[in-house]
Amino acid sequence: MTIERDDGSLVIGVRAPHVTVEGFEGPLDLLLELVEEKKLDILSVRLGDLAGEYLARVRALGQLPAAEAAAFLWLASRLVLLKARSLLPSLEPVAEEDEEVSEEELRARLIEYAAVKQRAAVLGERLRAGERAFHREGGTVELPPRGGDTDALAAAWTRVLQIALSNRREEVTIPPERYSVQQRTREIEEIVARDGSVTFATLLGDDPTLAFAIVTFMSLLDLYRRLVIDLQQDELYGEIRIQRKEVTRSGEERPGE
Amino acid sequence: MGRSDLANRTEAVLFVAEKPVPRSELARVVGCTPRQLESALAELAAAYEVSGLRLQHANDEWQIVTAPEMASFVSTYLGADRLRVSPASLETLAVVAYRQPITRAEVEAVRGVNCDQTIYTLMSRRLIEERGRKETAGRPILYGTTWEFLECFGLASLDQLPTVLTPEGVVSALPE
Amino acid sequence: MGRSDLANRTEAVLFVAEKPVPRSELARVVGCTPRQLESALAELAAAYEVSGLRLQHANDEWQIVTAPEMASFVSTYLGADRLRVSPASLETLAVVAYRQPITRAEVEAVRGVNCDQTIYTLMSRRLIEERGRKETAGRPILYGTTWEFLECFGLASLDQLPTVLTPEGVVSALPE
Repeated sequence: MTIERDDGSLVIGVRAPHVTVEGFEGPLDLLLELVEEKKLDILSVRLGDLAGEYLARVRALGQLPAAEAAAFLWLASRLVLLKARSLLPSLEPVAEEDEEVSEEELRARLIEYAAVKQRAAVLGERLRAGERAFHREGGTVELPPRGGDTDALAAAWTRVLQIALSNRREEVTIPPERYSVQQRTREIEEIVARDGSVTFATLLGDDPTLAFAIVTFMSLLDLYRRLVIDLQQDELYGEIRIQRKEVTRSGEERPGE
Repeated sequence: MGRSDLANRTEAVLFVAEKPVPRSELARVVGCTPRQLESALAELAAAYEVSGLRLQHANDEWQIVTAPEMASFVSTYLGADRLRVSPASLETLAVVAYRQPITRAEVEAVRGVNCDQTIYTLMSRRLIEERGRKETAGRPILYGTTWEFLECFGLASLDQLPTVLTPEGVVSALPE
Repeated sequence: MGRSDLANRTEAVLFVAEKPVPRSELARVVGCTPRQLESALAELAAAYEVSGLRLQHANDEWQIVTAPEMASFVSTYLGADRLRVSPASLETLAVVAYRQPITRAEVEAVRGVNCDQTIYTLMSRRLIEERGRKETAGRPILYGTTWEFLECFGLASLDQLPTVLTPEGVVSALPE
C-alpha cells in the first residue's frame, strides 16, 4: 500500500496521520463506496438496507483511532436506526425531529460528498497533468526606492518559519504516543502524594491528545478504585479536584491488608 | 489587425507588475475609464488565446501568466517542482473552491471528517487563505482559494472551475 | 494567423525569465534546434510589433521588455508604490536578512522552494549581495543584505530588524 503524502514524498505502508483510516476518508466515504460497489442508485437506494454491510466493514477495519471510530459508529447507528424504522414503521423514537437522522438528510449529504469526491478527482487530474500557469517574478526597477516595510519583512520571516515548521512536521512520521496507564498512575500518585491535591484540568495540561486524556482518566479511576484518592466536584461541569485520601489510622479501609 | 493603444498600455503595465493589479488602479495608470479598460482587457485576453500567455483574474485583480499548456517548458526553465497534494487535502480543497467562502465546520460537515490538518496544509501551501469572519456565533474564520490556487491549477479565473455533473437539485437543496 | 507552438513556448519561458536568456539555453528548454529557435524568435518579434511588448537581445541573449512608447505608463505604475517586491522575493529577503551570511542552498532549505529567481531579483535591486564563499564543498556563495537594504527599510543597522517571536526550538531546529 502506497500513499502519496502532501509533501510529495511517497510513504510505503504508512498512513497519513489524522487523515485516512484504513483507506477511507471517513464514514461518508465508506458508505459511498458501499453504494458504488453494489452499483446502487444513490437517489433511490434505502440507506438503512446497507446497515449490516456497513457495520461488517467497520468491524473489519481493525484498529481505529477512537475519534474516527466514534464517527464511523455514529453513522452506523444512524443506518441501523433507519433500517429498524423501515422494518417497524410504528417505531417512533423520541425527539428525533430536529436531529440529523432522516434518510433524506443523510442522502443529501452523501450526494454532496459524492460531488466533492468527483471534484477532488478532477482537480487532482489537473494537478497531475501539471498544466499550471506561472506569473512573472521579475521587475524592471533597478534601485530600491525608500519606504520598504520592515513589518512586512518580519511577517515574511514568520511565514517562512511557519512553512518550514509545517514541512518538517510532515516529514517526520510521529510514532503513536504511548502512555501506559501504569506509568500515568504512578505519576499522578506522586503528584498527589507531594501536593495533597490537584485539579483534573492541571493533569490534562493545555492541549492533551485524546490518548493522553483517556489514559489520565483511566488512571484516576484506578486510583479511586484502590482508595488512593478522593474525587470531588462541587458543581455540575465544575472543576474536578483530586485529593489524597486520608489514611485512616486503623487501616480498616484497606481491605486485603 | 492592429491592437488598440489602450490594450497595449494595459499589457505593458501588467507585464511589469509583480502581483495582480486591481482594475481601478489599472484604469488610473493607463488613463481610461473602467469601461474602456474592460474592453481593453477583453481584447488582450482574446489576443492571448493564440499565444504562450494568458490573462488571469480574481476579485477583479488582473495579471498576465503563462499558458497552462506551456507549463512543462516553464518548469524546465525555472527548475520548479511539481506540486503534490494528498487525496484528503484535495477533497478539502474541492469543498473550499466550490463553496467559498466557507468555514472549517462547514467543510467538515460536507466531508464528514475532521479537516484541521488538511486546512492547515492547504494554508501553508497558500492554496487557500482566510477571508474574514462569518457573522455567526463564535465568528468562525471563512476560507477561500488564493491567487496561487488559480495558477497551480491553470485556471484563468474561478469561472473556469471544472463543472461536475451532479443531481443539482439535490445538492443545491442542502442547508448552507 | 495562428502562431507556431515553438514561438509560444519561447514566449512563455522568456516571460518568466528575469534575466536575458542565452539562445542555446532557450533552445534546450523549449526543445528545438538553434535554427528552429531563430525562426520562432523572428515570429515573436514580428508579433510584438503591434503589442505593448518588445523582444530585445544582446550578445545572443534574449529578453521580453515593454515597448519604449509605453514607458510613461509603466513608470506611472511602478512609481505609484514605493518598493515593489513580490511576496516570494520578500520571503527570500527575510531569510537572508535574518540568517546572513547564508548560501542559496540554505535559503532553499528554509523556504522549501527553488530560490534562483528571487535571489537574482534581490541582487539586481541591490538588496542583497555576495559576501564571500562558504568554506565547504563547492565553496558556495554566501549572501547578505546591502547598505541599500538598510536605507530602503529605514534601518540604521541590522540590529534594528524587528524581532520575531518564534518558538526557539523551531528556529534552532531548522536545517543549517
